[in-house]
Amino acid sequence: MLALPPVSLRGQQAQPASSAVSRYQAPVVSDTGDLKGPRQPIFFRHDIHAGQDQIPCMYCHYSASIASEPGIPSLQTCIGCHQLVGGSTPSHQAEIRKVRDAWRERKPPEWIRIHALPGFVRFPHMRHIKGLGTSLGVEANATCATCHGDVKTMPQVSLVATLKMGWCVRCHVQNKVSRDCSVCHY
Amino acid sequence: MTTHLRLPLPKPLQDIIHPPPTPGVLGVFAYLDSTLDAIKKLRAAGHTDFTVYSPIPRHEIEEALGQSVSPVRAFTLIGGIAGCAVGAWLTLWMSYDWPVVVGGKPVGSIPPYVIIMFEMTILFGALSTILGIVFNAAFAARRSGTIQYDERFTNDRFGIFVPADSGHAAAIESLLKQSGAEEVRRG
Amino acid sequence: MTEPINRRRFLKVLGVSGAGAAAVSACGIGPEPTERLIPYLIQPEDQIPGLATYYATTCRECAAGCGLHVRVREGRAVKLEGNPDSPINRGRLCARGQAGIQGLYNPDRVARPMVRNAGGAFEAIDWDGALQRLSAKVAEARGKGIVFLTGAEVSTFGDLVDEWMRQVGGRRLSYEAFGFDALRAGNRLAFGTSSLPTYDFANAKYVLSFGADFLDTWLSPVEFQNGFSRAHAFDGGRPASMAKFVYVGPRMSLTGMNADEWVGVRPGTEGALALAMAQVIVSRRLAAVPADAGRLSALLSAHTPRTVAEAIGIEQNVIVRLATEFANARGGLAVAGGMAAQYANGAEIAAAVNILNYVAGSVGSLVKFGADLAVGSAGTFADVAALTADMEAGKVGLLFVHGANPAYSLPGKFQQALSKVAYKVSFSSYMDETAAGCDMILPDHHPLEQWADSRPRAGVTAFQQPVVQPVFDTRQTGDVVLRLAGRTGTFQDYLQAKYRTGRGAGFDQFWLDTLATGGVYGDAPTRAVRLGDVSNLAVAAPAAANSEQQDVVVFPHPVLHDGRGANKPWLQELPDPVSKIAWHSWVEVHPDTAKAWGLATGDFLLLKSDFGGQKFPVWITASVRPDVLAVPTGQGHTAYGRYAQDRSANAFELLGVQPNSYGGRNFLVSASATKTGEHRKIVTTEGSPRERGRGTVEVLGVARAKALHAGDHPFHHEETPEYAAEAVAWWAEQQHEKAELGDYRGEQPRWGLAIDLSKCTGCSACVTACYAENNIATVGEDLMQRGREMSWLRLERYWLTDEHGAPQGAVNSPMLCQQCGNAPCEPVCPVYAAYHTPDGLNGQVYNRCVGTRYCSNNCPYKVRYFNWYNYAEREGAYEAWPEPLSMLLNPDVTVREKGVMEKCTFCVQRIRGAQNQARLEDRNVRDGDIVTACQQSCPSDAIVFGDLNDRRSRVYQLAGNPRGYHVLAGLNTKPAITYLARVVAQDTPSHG
Amino acid sequence: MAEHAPPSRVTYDYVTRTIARTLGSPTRGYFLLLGAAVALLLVGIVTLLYLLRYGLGLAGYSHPVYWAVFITCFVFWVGIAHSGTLISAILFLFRSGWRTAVYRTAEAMTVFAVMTAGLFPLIHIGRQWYFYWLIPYPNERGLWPNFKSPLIWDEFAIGTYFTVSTVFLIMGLIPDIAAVRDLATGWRKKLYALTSLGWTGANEQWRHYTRGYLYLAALATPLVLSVHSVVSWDFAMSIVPGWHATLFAPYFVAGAIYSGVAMVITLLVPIRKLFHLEEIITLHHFENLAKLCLLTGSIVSFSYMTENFVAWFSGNPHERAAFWYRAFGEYWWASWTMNICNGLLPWLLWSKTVRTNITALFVISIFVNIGMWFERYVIIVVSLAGEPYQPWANAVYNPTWADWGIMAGSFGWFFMWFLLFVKNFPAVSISEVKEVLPPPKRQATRAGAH
Repeated sequence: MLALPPVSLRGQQAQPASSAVSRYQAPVVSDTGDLKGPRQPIFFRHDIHAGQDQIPCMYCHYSASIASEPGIPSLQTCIGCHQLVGGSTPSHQAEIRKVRDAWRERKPPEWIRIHALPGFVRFPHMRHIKGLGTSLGVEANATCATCHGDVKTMPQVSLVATLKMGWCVRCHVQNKVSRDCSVCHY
Repeated sequence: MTTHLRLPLPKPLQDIIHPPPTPGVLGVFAYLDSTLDAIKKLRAAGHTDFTVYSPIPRHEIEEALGQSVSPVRAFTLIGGIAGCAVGAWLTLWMSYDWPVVVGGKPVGSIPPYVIIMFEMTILFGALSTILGIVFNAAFAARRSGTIQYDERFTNDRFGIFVPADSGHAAAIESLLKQSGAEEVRRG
Repeated sequence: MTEPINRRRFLKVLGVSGAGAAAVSACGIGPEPTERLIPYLIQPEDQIPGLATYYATTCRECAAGCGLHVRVREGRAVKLEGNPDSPINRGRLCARGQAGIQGLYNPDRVARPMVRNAGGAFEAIDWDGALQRLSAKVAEARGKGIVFLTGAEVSTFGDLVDEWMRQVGGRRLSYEAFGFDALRAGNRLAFGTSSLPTYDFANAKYVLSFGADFLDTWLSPVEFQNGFSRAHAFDGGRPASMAKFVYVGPRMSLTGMNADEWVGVRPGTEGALALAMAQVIVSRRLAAVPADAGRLSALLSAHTPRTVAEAIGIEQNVIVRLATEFANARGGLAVAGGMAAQYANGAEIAAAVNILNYVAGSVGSLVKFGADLAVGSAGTFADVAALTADMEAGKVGLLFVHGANPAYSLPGKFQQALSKVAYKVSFSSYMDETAAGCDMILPDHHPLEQWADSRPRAGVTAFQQPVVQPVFDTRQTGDVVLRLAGRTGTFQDYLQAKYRTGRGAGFDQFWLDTLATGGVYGDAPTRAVRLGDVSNLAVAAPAAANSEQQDVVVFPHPVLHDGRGANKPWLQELPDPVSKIAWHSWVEVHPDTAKAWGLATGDFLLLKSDFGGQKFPVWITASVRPDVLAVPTGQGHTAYGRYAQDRSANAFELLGVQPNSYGGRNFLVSASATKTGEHRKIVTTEGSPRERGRGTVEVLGVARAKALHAGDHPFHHEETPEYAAEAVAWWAEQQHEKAELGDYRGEQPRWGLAIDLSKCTGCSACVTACYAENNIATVGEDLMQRGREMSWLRLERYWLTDEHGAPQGAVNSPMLCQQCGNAPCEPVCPVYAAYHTPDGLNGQVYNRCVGTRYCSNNCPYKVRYFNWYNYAEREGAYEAWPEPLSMLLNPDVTVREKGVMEKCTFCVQRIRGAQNQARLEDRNVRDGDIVTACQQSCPSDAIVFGDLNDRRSRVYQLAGNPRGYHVLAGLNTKPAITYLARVVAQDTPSHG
Repeated sequence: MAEHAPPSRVTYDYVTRTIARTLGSPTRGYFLLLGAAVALLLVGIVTLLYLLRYGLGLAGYSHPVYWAVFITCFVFWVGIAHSGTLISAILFLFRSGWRTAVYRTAEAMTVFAVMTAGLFPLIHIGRQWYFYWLIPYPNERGLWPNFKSPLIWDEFAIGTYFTVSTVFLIMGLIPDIAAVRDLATGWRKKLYALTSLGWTGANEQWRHYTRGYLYLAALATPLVLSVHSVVSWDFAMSIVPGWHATLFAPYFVAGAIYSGVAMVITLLVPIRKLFHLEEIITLHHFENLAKLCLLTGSIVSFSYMTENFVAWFSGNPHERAAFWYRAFGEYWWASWTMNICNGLLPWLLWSKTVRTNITALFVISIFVNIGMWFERYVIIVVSLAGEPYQPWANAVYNPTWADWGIMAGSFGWFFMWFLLFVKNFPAVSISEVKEVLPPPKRQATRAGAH
């Protein structure tokens, strides 16, 4: 319990499977006004990263498969690539510049939370990825979509599920897993 | 000279609560026995469709009119049974919809549910009884139309209204008079 | 454990994005989800969001030096647990240790360096400015007397300070309010060595304590309790178990209350008793007496039972009996300390006890010189008294105080002296009495934030490493000293340099291993000692107090100790194990005395000694001698933060500041006691002190217990007649057949506890552990007075009495939710907030609870607690976690809202955690995977958790123990907790 | 007006007018009473706001006393609510004539008492804003209440009782409202015309009305008995010694009627005086009420004895401890108040002189009310405080301003409604009082009612 293996390795495990997915072209977003979901401090495009570039979810949200919290990728993770990747179009460059500035000023961006559960609910991510992965027989990326929607095609992430109890319970019943209260509430 | 308060109401209600006026003769009686006397005479004369007003229910009047027992009881019975069923369904279905064990008791344990069933029986029974009364009374009102009425009937006077067109009115007036009506009105 | 340098870097970075850590883990704190997510700048390798990381370090709440495992979530320390690798506490931890984390996140910490301005008020100053100013002061104070006062510091830091003091021509003193001067003097008298040996309780066959409170405050409580419970518990550590324990002293302490027999001798006559016993042993050849014992004959012949019995105040046949039992046990261990070592003749008493051990042949086997305890080398009280005098005389130009609070334990006197010192500097993390009297405060890191080591005992070196980024703008005193000494590098470098010598290339590996295990653990060879010349040992007791004067015993509070615990709400709210009083101090008065003086519990008694006077509310108890009054220390602070300040009275006020013959301090004073007429409602959790035979606790005589065979059921008293009981059982079974969930038949686990009352000492470590693990709110004095305390786990202390009704120890029964199979609380809940989980717990769904409180009314164990107010409300009247205290909240446990019921659920968050982990590894949960907080902390291993459906589990074995019983079994609640009856030495135990 | 002088002063007309007079323009005294009631209600409301903001901690609760004054008041008011339906329904089925003069007051009292009682479960729960979770309504989470919990039985019983007794009251009112409608003028005439639902007293109306009323009475009778039995099971179903007794249902029902009748007396005495109804509500009525008191009172005191006897006879240490504590523990004063007020005082009613002495009856009824409040206090608070299972958890509970504030509010709430009622609707049944009078006849036979 004292020593923990470097987790980024585990995160990679999802990678090969995802390469099976056919190549996806992220659209050029001219008007961001009519996109669903809240406007983030940096216009981070999941559709480009996860969809077009096919970066597995677990690359950035590495702890999701081993811990209850998915975690927000540290700025270091972004810079890791964006030290070199500067962006193709001016609009992209502008956003990437924000990342670099943040890194320089050592001031991480304050993302607006989209998927939030009340304080009295426990949602162990690893357990769901594990469970869904085994039952659906799909690799981790697809399991994420069950709750977070097809982020791969979302220029701006928005809530696709209500995240209300009834929604959770329905899924639990369908997948024949316990709906005992103390599984989530304690 | 009816005292009914006229309220603007939607069409169907309007007809039920304020039906068109019915022509007829109204007799006002001071005494119960004279009222009964008049009733007997009227029935003898072959009148059936007349209305008797009284400040209190008197079984003599009912007897004289020879009314059948009110159908309200049917409502009570049906309501009661329905209530009991609803109670049973409510408790059992809800228990098994999301089964939870408490205190090592079975998920659907009948003894406690009997209480709910009982209460629902009473509740539904009572409500449908009211429904029955209102329905029947309103139906009666609808049938007899708007008829003459006197404010004293809720105080200390008895009254009989006999619907009649102008042709028969005179005969009825005299009949009521001789059986002791202190006042007879035509309308 | 990953490479430490990286972790240091992470800790720095985390400081920048500390809010992020809080935010990420905030789903668990407060009912509302967080709005913004602030990521780490750099992800620390060993910090995974949602996973706890454990760091090994050392507890510095007392000098014992127990090893710690600190549970860290997202950069916040959330729980302290014992380090299993440490030979001292073997993975256990006492209440004081648990509460250390409340010192770390204490809202009243000194947040930044302070200096007294012209107006005499403290004002903030930056570190560089402060240090410049200070080095100037040091320069000008050279020659004028520089003194560095520390707590018990046997460590590299101590060495560094010594070095520096030599450099600037000053001297270092170490001060502990409750020193062990008498023991050291006694050892010098008896064996010519002033070092403190270690005591092997685990292998003792008979324990005889002369006032030594080795379970609560004496030397190394956790270690000793662990050992003691092995020796004393029935079928504990070894086959021939159940060593009898006799306690000698004027009052019954936490330790005394665990004794099989209490010998309430006259204060100061313990030595005479010891010698008389030795005399019996020698004269009757009860033991293989060492050859050189002949030199004792003169001394012993002067102390025959006949001659001393009168003075001691007990019959001589008792003395003979004790001596016989002690010697025949072949492995009797006698220890002197606590009160006995705090009389004017404490040294002689200690020596006498040494002699008793010596003639019984225990010295060398159970009393091991060589593995000496660090506290043995601390300064004596005399040194401090001398210092005070010097300060008075203006012989001290510059005073540094670190890790000690003499202004509190030497009230008045020291403060005056302090004012005479030209310039004084405090390194305290809190604004305590001493710091308040200083000119400059340079707040030290909390022990959990700093690098350090300590040598609690010869052969053992315990390491401290920072487990969190400093909460405030504090600086490690080691760094400050290095800077002042004009040396480069940090204290960390200094420390590493010390251990690098002679290791060369192997150092890095050594360092990693050490940090992982928490220290270097070795055994020091036992050193043989020879009996010195004791022929003219004078153990005579001091003259008894005259008629209008009263003997007043001032004893260390088992939880607040010398007052250092008073600023931690967990400890303030934790009822004293004996009196069950919390949040204020008291004076113990014997019922007879109370009757004579017309006192009722709660009346104030004004105690006036020659040195000072204080008022204490009376607690009437038979656990103290009629001719003695006893008051605890720890309360009555004039500073030290919101939780400690202006609370009740400071018992140190009664004590003198003159060292006695052996350079110790007298804790027995004679004082006048007068009833003031004032009255208060004492804050106690005690309802009825008598168990009244209601089947809450069961007690067996040792003979009867030994006669039990597997399968016996000595406690089968159903309240219902047999036929009815059968009917009920049958009905219950029918019910279970029909049950669809919560199947008790083995497909599902049935979590259960076994609690061995013959091991439980009532030390209350489990209570604090429960507070820490489950985010239980502390409600404060007012609400506790109204019975609003929330402790899910409470310790019920029921007196055991002898045939005369005088208490002979007590049975302590930890009472927590029994997780009944047929739980009365469940069916009455209208919304299923209380229900039965498939794995046999009484689930309590906080967010479903509407607060009808019916469940609590229907709970025969009364272990459900209601949130009367919103204890989590920011700035609320009853806020339990004022910033930054809220950082220690456990993110895995919901913080309960106003108006909901809460209770123990066997640390369900740990159960689910283990299940998740097991699922992740495609296996089942193994026995021992899940350890509840109470079980983890219990120093005497009295609590065992596990699956009752698993026939191989420990708890299953224990549940089948013939001593096992269920509380209120007659109610057919089918509890999941099996209590194992307390076993006592006398054969006809009466508890009533 | 009638040409023939009535045989006695009390004619149909006299009855109508005397009772209608009670609806006359209110006096200053009436407004003072109403003002007092509203003031009390405001106290309650303010207290409630405090409770909502800061939490139930403001009340005197202390572990293990988790139910106290609020639930005491709840049971008290439910109890009060019982005599109404009893008098109107059961005595109706028994065709006892004397009920006609008093049953309207009793029924009104019932309705308002239930309204009051119903508030307490809402006030006393920890998270009042979630009270609706006790109602089985379809929700997104798919959760339902626990029908095994006596509290849910309560909810259904009280709910049903409130509905049925309200309906019952209104039913009885209709002919009377019609009567006053025909005397009233101005806005009141409009009001009554509306509320009388076009009642004329036609034979068709009477025909269904009388039948329906009979069945309602028949339904209400078992309901009365069930409601307080259910309330008693809140306690009897638990395992708390002092609560857990099979005796509870009949014991509580008797107690409820007892307190209810006492309250009826307490209310009727001033009404009779203020509205000059001496001719209609006669000593005869009071004596009958007193007899009812005596009967139920005796049942209650017998239950007390039984409880204690069983506690001793069972040999169960916890039961014994509980009842010993009740009599001689910290709360001895409460239990002895209860014993004296409910057990001893009513025995005065054996003497006819007391039964027929209005003042005496009034005083006794007040004491019975006090006694019955304390009975609930003793049962609830003392049984919990004396906690015999875990001697360690004993505690003494003391009410605070919050407890008293809410209790005061409940009285204000009750009396406000009651006062408004008696001024705006006939507090004595007009038609039914007439029913027991001899009907006017031409041959002046003194037949009287058949």
